Amino acid sequence: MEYHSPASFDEAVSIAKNADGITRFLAGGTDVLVQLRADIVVPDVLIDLKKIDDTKIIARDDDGWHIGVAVSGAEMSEHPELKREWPGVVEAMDLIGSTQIQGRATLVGNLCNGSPAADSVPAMIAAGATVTVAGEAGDRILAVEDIPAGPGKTNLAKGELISSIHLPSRGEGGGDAYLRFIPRTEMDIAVVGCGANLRLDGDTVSEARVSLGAVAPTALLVEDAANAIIGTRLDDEAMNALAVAASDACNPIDDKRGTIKFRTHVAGVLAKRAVKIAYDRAKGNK
Amino acid sequence: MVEVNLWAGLRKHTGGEEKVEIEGKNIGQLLDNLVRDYPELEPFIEAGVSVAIDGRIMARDLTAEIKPDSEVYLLQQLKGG
Amino acid sequence: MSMIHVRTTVNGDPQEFLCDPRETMLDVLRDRLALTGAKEGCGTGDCGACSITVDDRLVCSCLMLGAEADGKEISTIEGMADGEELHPLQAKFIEYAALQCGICTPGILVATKALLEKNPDPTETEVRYWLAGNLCRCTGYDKIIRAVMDTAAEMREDA
Amino acid sequence: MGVEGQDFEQEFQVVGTRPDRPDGIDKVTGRARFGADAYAPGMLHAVCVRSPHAHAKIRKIDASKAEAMPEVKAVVTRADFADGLTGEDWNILENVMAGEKALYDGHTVAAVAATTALAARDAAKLIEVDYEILPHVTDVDKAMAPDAPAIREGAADGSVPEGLHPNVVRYHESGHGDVEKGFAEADLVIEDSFVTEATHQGYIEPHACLAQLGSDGRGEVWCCTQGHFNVQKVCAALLGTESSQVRVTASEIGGGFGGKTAVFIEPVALALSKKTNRPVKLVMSRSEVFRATGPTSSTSMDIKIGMTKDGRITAGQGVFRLQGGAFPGAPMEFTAMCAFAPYNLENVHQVGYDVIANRPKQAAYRAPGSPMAAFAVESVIDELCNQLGLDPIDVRLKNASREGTKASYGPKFDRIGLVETLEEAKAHPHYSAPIGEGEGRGISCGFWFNHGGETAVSLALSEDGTAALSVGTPDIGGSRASMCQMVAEELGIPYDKVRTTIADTATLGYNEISHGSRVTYASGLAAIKASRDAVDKLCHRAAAKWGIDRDAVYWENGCAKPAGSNAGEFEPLPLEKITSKMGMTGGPIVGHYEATPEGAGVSFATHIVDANVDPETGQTSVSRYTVVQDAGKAIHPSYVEGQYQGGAAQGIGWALNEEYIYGEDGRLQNSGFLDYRIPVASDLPMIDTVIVEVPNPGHPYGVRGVGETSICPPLAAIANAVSNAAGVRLKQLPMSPPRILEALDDQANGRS
Repeated sequence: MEYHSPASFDEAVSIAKNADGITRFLAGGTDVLVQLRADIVVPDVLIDLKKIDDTKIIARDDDGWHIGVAVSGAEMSEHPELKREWPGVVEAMDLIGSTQIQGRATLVGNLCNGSPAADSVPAMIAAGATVTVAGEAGDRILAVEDIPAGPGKTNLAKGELISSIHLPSRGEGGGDAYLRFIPRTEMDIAVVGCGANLRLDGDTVSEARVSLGAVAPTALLVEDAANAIIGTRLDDEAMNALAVAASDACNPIDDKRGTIKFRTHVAGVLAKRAVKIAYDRAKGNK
Repeated sequence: MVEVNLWAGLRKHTGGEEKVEIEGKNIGQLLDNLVRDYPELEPFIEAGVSVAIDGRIMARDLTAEIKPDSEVYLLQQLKGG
Repeated sequence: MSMIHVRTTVNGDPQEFLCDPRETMLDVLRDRLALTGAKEGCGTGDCGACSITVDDRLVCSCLMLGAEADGKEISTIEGMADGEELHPLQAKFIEYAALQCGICTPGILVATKALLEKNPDPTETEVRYWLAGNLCRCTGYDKIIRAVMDTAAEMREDA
Repeated sequence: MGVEGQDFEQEFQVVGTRPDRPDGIDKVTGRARFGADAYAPGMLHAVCVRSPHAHAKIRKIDASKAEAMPEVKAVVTRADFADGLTGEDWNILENVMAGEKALYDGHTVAAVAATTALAARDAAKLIEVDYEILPHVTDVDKAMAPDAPAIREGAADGSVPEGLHPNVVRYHESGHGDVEKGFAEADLVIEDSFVTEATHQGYIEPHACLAQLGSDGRGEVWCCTQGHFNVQKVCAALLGTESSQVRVTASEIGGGFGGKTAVFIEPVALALSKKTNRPVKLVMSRSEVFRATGPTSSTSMDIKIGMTKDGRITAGQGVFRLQGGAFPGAPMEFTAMCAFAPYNLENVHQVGYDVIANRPKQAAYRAPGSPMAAFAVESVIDELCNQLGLDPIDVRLKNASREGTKASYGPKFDRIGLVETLEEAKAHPHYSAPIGEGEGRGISCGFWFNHGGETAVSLALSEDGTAALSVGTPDIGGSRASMCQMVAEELGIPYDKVRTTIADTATLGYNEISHGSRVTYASGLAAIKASRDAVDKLCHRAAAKWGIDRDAVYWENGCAKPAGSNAGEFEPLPLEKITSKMGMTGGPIVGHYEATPEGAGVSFATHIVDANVDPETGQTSVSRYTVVQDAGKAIHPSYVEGQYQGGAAQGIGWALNEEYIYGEDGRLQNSGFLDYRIPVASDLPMIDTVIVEVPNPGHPYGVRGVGETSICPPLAAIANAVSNAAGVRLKQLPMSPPRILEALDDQANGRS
């Protein structure tokens, strides 16, 4: 295995473009090194991105937030403004692994690992997050939901990599939340995950995005679930419609972590609970 | 002679008896005589047995004394974790 | 296979080593630097027995490459006591019988030291969640949590 | 039947206090050396090649590509081990290195040694094994079914009744009275079936060793094991050398719980060393630990119990089917014998089946076989109490075994402390605390035999009046501290004047494995007896100095004293005054004990648990936990509490989340701590403990083993709490969220 630590994204793109065999990018390494160690994916070329300038930065401008590819979960949790504006995204990231994992794991890593159960992905999708993809032809911007292509796969081409993540400005009357179901209190992979992000006009939901993880080959943006609550004050009828829409969107598998029946049912339960938290947060954010 | 209580699974090797009368002043003699009188029990004795004498379970000690009125139970050998 | 030349600092000591790109920081600590206090319990970041700090950030050394240590400040369990003076957590773990077999102990001590430096007054729940990535199979965690809480209280009084 | 020199009323000076453990500083500074912490000059690293198939014939092993690597120094297969072994030696070898067939996913088929660990891993991937895949079975009930593939013909012993599948390899039957008569006397009879999945001991330290063996048959092994004398014996047999030529040193051990009583890698490292004439280090990965080392048995059990309206149990009957991997030895007889042991039953009958399947060979795990039995039996008793409206502790007290009760497994009980644990539990504030919304409370009793076993220790006194105790039982959980306490107590010197060392196999006579909760009992008894032997010698020296008879000298508070005025007027002679001159008064003073103590008293516990269940997701949390257990006499109460808490925590894992999950292909799907979910710190509450002390007549101070009994009640106590919280009886472990939701769903739809 070759190890590279380029000083710029251009250099990283060039190494990746010209690499033979399997290429992996190293930021936090919490998935890449597990796969390397277990002989699941042994890269021929490993490109460490942490020596590139500004990859450790969390910044805000008029467009919203820009989060560098090497920013760890712990650094996000320790950022009070980011946490205030996007508590759901920060919590989702914070749920991944242990304190030790938080010291290394990154949003981009979580996204590019391609796991349908990645905790931060439904939260980012709900938040309307986008990424900048660097490549030979220059940068392009993609929605987070357009990155995963299936378990362990992304839509990035050879020689392409994500160079930054963007969250929109929070704006008034908005709130987000992420919940996952795991059997223990910590350290598990999500059996179901649900991200919710909404905006209120008075007490009524005016905008909403609901996303589910671990219930299909990729994280889902569930428009029917959002439509079930838009224009409502989360009355029982709306909440039940939300749960049904969330469960209906599921296309899960039976595996060691959960059954189809369990995942489908719990997706509805979590959707209601996550939306309720997002709603309460939105009400507090005026 | 000592009355020896076997576990029920051994019955088929003692002609259906669950209690047998065996000579022996200690566990070693008792087990030797048990095999002498009931040769089919040999593999089970060889595999290891514990003997409870008056409620005290002896896992290894063949020298432990047995009195004619002792309560004697044969048990499968104890192991632990 | 070409080796990588790394310069780093471990427990305040300058260290230089060559390593294979596939070697983890844990491999390097144990096999090249003879610091065997960090243990490999899983190799997948699930048990925390290999916990160290890198530039004061708590991480699993099994999920970091040796090559990544270049220019970093590494701290391990071997650097926790100050000469013959044990860190208060170390002393309290002995006093409270907060270890049985002791294999998880180095990782738990490194992790709790990092916690108390960040949060000198944690709640029991905060200690439990902070340590969720440090598996202990012997103690049921009870005496560990008590030792951490009481050390924190004593350190606050002494501060 | 007591032991000599026993005084349960004595006032202890050191025993019962909580001194710092002698190895504390080593363990908190990282300098304690565990299995993988040993390095030797010229050392090679070894990796095992393991079968990816559950059941396959090994047609051919081609190592030529691996051997072509310059870093590779040797490859071994079954041909490199002893021929002609029989009985258990053959079984162990067959498990250590597969012969004609791979019998489970993870079974070792070859091993390679190379100059670096990475090269060894690369080389292992280059070893090509040609397998002919055979049909497999991993489930206990399916393995007994007529259409199951036979895993090993001829493995059954003579106990198995005619007509059973060849996968049934041993059979047990015991009991007394007439259960049918008993059921007829009952006002309510409940009959139900229960299932538990295999769980792993989950010690955090993977198996590791450093070994060397010369062509002269002389070798050395360093390894993490619960029993280095057993490693010596097994390695000698498997390598075809002599026991005394293989010196084994036990490293510090990072947890065992029974799983490190078995031997897996040491013979492999020795075989590679013999071929290369270099030391070989072999360390398992976590995945290898799960795939190839000792899980417990999985079980399938049928229980039938009858009870009168006032709570008297009229009869109990149990059938226990245990799957123990591809080798005989599932502890079904203990399951059967422990099942009803807490209760005084006129009519009881139990049957056990040992069933082989394509899984790793089960290894002992804390009171092997007993926790599952308690789960099944105590669940039915709880259901009887619920349906008859009776208090679960009162019912257990009414039926509890006492001294003189004829045990369910045959003999009469000696002095035991079950009633005391029940009374303490009933009086505990936990039992009377209000139960919250969505919460349930469960209680359960549990029983384990405990064990003595071969024990040899030596106690050398130093000129400066200090004492060095050598024991042959690895210290898994702080036993060095309790050994030092017992020696200090007997010699009458301070605790810190005693040092306890785990001696290697060349230093002491044979010591049985640290298992069966035997260490504080048996090595402790041995330490006491060796101290008394040393005291006798000290008294002889004092008598000689004073010119009086040995019988006129006694030992008190660390001094030899004349026994009354008739013996003469002499100043007490402290230990160090005798030892400082011992070289000139007869030579070194060493106390000894070599014997097989047989008085390990059985032990009982009662646990109380509160659990919450989220009815929408099936998620469970344990909110309060209390352990009440009889320790006989607690030498170091902190470590006794630690055993209670650790057993409870492992039981919580077993009850709620831990399980071996096999795919249709017979491969283990969760061979890591990510998906084999042991409890983490945030999963658990504080675990309250109550130490009951009903002295064991078989130990000078009354000690009973405490390590194992603590895992007997939790499965049942938690199942009872969860069932009471959910309002539906859970009959399968683990009670994972999908299973709880399924049970609720079945109940709602009238299917249960």
